[in-house]
Amino acid sequence: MTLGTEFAGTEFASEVLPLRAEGLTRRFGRFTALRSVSVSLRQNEIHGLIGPNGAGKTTLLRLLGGQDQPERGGEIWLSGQRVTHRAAWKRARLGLGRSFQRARLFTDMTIADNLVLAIRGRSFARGGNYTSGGAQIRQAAERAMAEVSLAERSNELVRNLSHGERRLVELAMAFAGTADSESRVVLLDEPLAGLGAGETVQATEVIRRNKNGRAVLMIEHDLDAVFELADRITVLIAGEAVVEGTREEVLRDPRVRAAYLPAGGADR
Amino acid sequence: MNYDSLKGSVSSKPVRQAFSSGGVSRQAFLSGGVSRQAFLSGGVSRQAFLSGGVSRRRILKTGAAFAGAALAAPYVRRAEAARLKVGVLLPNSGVLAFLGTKITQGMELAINQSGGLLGGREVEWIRLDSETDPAKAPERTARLVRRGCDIVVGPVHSGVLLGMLRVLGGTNTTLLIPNAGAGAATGEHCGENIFRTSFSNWQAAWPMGRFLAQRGLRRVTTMSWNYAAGTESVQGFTEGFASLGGEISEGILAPYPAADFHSYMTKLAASDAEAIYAFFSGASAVQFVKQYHEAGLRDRLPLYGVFLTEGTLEAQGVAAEGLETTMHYADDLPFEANRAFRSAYREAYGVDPDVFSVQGYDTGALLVHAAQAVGGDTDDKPAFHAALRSFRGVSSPRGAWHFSRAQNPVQDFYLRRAAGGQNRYIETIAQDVTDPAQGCTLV
Amino acid sequence: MFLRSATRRNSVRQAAASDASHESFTRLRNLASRWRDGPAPLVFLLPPLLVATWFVPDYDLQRLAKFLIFAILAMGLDFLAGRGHLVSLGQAGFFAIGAYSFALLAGTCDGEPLLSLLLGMLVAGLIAGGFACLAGVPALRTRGVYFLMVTLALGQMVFYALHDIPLFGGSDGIFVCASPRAIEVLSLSGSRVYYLMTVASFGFAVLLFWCLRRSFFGTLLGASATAEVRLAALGYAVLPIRLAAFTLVGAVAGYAGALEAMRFRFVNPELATWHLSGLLLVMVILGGRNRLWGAVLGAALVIGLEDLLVYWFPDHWQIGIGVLAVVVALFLPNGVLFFARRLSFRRLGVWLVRQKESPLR
Amino acid sequence: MSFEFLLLQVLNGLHHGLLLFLVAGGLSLIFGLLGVVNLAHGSFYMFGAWLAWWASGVFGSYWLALPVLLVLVALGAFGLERALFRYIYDKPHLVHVLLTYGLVLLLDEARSLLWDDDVHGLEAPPPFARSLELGEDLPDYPVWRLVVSGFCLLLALGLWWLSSRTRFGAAVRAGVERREMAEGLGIDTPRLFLLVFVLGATLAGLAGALATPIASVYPGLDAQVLILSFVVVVVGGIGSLSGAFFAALVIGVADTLARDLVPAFAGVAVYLLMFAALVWRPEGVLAKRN
Repeated sequence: MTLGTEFAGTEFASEVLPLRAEGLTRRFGRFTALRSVSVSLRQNEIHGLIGPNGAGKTTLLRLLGGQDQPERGGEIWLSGQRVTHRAAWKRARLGLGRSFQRARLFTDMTIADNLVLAIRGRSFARGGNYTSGGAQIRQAAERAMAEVSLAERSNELVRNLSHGERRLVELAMAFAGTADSESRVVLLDEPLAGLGAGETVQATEVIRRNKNGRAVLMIEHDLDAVFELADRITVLIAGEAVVEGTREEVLRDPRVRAAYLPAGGADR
Repeated sequence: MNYDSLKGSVSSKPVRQAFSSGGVSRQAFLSGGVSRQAFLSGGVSRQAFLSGGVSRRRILKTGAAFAGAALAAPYVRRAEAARLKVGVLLPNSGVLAFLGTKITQGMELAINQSGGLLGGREVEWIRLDSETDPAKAPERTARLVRRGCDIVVGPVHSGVLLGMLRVLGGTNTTLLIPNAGAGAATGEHCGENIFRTSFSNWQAAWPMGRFLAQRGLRRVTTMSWNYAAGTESVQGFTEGFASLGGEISEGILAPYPAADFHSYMTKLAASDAEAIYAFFSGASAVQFVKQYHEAGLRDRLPLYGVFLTEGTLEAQGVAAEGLETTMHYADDLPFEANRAFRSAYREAYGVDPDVFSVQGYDTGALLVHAAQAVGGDTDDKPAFHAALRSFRGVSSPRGAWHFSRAQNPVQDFYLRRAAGGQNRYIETIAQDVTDPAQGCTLV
Repeated sequence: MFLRSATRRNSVRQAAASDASHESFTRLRNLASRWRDGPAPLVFLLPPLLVATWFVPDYDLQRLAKFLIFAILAMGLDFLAGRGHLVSLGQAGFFAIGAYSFALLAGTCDGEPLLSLLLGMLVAGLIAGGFACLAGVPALRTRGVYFLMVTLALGQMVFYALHDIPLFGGSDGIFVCASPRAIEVLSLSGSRVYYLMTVASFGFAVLLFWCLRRSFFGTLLGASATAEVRLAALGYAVLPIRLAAFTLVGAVAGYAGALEAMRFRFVNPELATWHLSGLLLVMVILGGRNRLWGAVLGAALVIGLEDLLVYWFPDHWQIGIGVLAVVVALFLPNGVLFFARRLSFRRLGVWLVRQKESPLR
Repeated sequence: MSFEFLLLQVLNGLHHGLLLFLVAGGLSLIFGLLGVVNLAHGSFYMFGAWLAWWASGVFGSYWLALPVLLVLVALGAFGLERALFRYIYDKPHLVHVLLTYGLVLLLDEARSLLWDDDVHGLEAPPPFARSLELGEDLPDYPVWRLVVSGFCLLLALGLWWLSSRTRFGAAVRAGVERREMAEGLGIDTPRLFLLVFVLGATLAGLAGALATPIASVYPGLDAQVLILSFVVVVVGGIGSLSGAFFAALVIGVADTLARDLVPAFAGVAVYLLMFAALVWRPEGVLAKRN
């Protein structure tokens, strides 16, 4: 257990964590999707969130992103501010970016327009009005498109893109931002799902490159990518955070091996 | 695009059929959309019909004005014809449609009986559906005026009447109202050009009020829909009843349209009045009378009313037996004119006439009389209106009547009892009743 | 979209470079549709409408005024339902609120100075907008078919309020006292001045909705329709965007109501029936959704057809409108403008084949 | 306001509500399962009523006319579904409103061409043509209203049994929850949609036929019942029969009492109730929270 997590609960934590959540519970009727899960992200770190299907990963992300509300007692802090019951758009303005499991993009608009909307949404948070900073935003948009090598098709309607390309646009939107509208905390919901080999490599590179200056929480089933990218990993099994720690600690933990990794599968 | 030429070609085909069938059948007249075809059998000469085509020069002039207009306006401007254009705005759809039909039949019969001409001129009927929609009334009326009608007949519903008055008030287009009883038409919005051949809501209820007071009743409950005609009728009844010491124990106004009256029957059953006065028409009259009968209130709380049994006896059946109402007409009025009218009507249409047929018939007779008096020159409005005012309705099925200064009929009102599908005459309870016409400048 | 300047510079360069492949065809089509979506057609429509003031007889001017009023209403509904997927079945309610507010505010019965009339109409629009805002806050919490039902309830509430409350003159309606004073210098009678006001209002409405569609606000409204959760996750509060649109369109409907109140100087509760709201939807769908000129085309077709049918078949004119609605619903769900835009035989074949999965879902 | 008076008013309200349930129940299923905003549902009620009057005249007895008219309404609904509705299930609600708006106009014209625009009455059928005396200052209560209320209750029970105890019912409820899931489980949805559409329309026609002896037939019959049944469907929760049942009773009583106690605002009150229900609990005030 590294220094950060021991002092997480107390006031004088060494530095304010970009995102911290304590005791998040969510019940749907009699079924408990999450039972008092705590997670905290650190600056310049990628935090993997893995677990079998139905473990509550997406539910956790919806609670952190503001798309859903936790049961009483759960708390969420975003760079030190309590946001447990804040609406999603308020959290976005505090620098929270996210991508969605099922790509939800503005299909009637071009790629460029989607990106500009994403950037402008966060830049508006710092008092910039709709029209100012047009040039700055456009450059940021072009930079983001270049990163996912879609720059030359910026006028293409998103409706005409393939599934893989749409995932890349989602990724670009999560990380895009001008100097004052950087997303400081990014939640990624299976960013690599359904990508071709080349696209997976590209996406992984994008995530790694955008790690600095941000705290990233990534849900992913592709364990190779997770173990390659993630600095810390939390394992969710049946709604509970069973293990949390660095790559090595997680691999050594017997519960993870029993519940998740088939015998012999993990000693790569 | 100008529909003028199109209209010419399309409409002539049905007309030829109607024309070739040796006379204009009732269906052709009622389908009415084809305005140019005369509806009378005798007077249609082939030459007059063909010469009425559209002159080329007129098409070009109007076509130019419309070149850019996005809206295709069916713009029928024809060379002046000897025909007398009469506009008709009655309902063909909705709850009051059957009244429109009866009025049209009565009017047609009257004009047919006098040779089919008005002051020697053939008549060109231009019919539009009022849809019983007051919001469309001004537009439809303006369209009739636009088509060159200087005489307009209609409407049935009082809301539509107010819309018509808005367009025709203060103009020299003559308006003949065959049914709508709103007091305003011969009250604050009366005018030289506005004549009514039916009755005002006040006029029909006032005699019933006096009659019940004379019969010795002291406390009566009133009930009607919560709309202009209803409130005016109740007010007329109250004035008549109170003038002889009667007292209204409760005034119930049902939100319009009410289909189920049974909850009101519960209220009426508990009322301490000696009788009830009700004003409903059409479908609501059927529902109210039937449900009143089923509630067994007929003996406990005698029901009197106006318009409750007009044209609805067949639908009400046994529930309406013995119901006493007042109206300016009874089916078996002992006048010779009434007997002649009823046999002619039954022979022409195969159905018995009702009060709406009578009002249509009188409107037709009024037109024939006035057109004859001015020799067909209805454009000379003062003379035409004077001729209309001089109408004495001597041969009217409802008995002689004439116009008051506010140009609303001054007529006798009869007590009738519903028996065997007819409103049977009992006695004449009020003679030469005149509508007070408050606020009318003519009075 | 709002990013126009960047993409235009971009597209010109690319159009030259890339071959006549699918991209350039799409771009040319986008440019053409952008022209069609812009106010340019006004240049062809306004002059004849203005000239008509002096040549066309009063009755037909009044009918043109009716078309212009319904075009304004339909454009508003198209911005709401076409762009924002907020399908409202109660627009006639705000139309009637505007008409009645104007009727009750109207001053003396003889001719009114233009300014006080204009003020009266704007106030009527504000009142209707106020109601739209008040009702919108709760109503916009619902989505899809529930929103349709909420607006139906709103429209019916306005109808029964106007019908039953004595202040509003019951089912027979009220006479309106206001009408524009004649302008002798242009030899224009009161009713022709009124017609000019309607043409001017129509012109402003076209410009207003053109700007709205191009604005960032318009883009956000469109975005809230296609991916609402995503928009929220990007930092935009969705409810205020929709509320602003609902209020604005309600105010425009109220302003159009004031114009209608002055047409015959008579208002009646029937202005608020759901049949009128239904007819407005027919106009929007018939013309072509999410197109600036779709709604205007729809209004012209429906009103022109209704006028013709009522005149030629007074007994059974409803059949015409009924058949029109059914045919458009089954075969032209994207409206006439969509069909016209794609009218080439090769495309016709493609369209007929692809009719099963229509692009609008 | 004596107690019996209130009791009788509530009874009237329940009668009004039960009749409303027949129309709203079918509409709710069509709305919930087929996802179709069916403005033409009132026309089935109207045709049921007019056919009842016409067939009673032709066959001389109401009891003979009833089965005939139900078959005719069912055939009409079958034809409409096959010809028009099955093409618009996957289209947006805007298209539904447009199609059914046109249908309302066409069906009204068909009624005007088939019969006429007059008002026609119909006597209650022989064994139930009398009224029950309830006491001195209470109106007699027509037996036919009790028969109709009883019949509607029976139908409600039948529908509840059909919905909760039969495979057909399970398929319908599954379809309402998740249409794609239902298709996945091998439910032949086109046939199911057809059956539900015809069932809903026939129920509305039956309601019209039952109401004829009370309200008689006249043009414009469809509009009166249509909007009120939408209120019931929405308050009860779209697609839920039990919701529609309780909502119909509540609204029937509320509408009856409001007309009596506060006439000027009766019309507004019903729609205020609908507005509030939609805003407070969009998926239906009575629906179970999932």
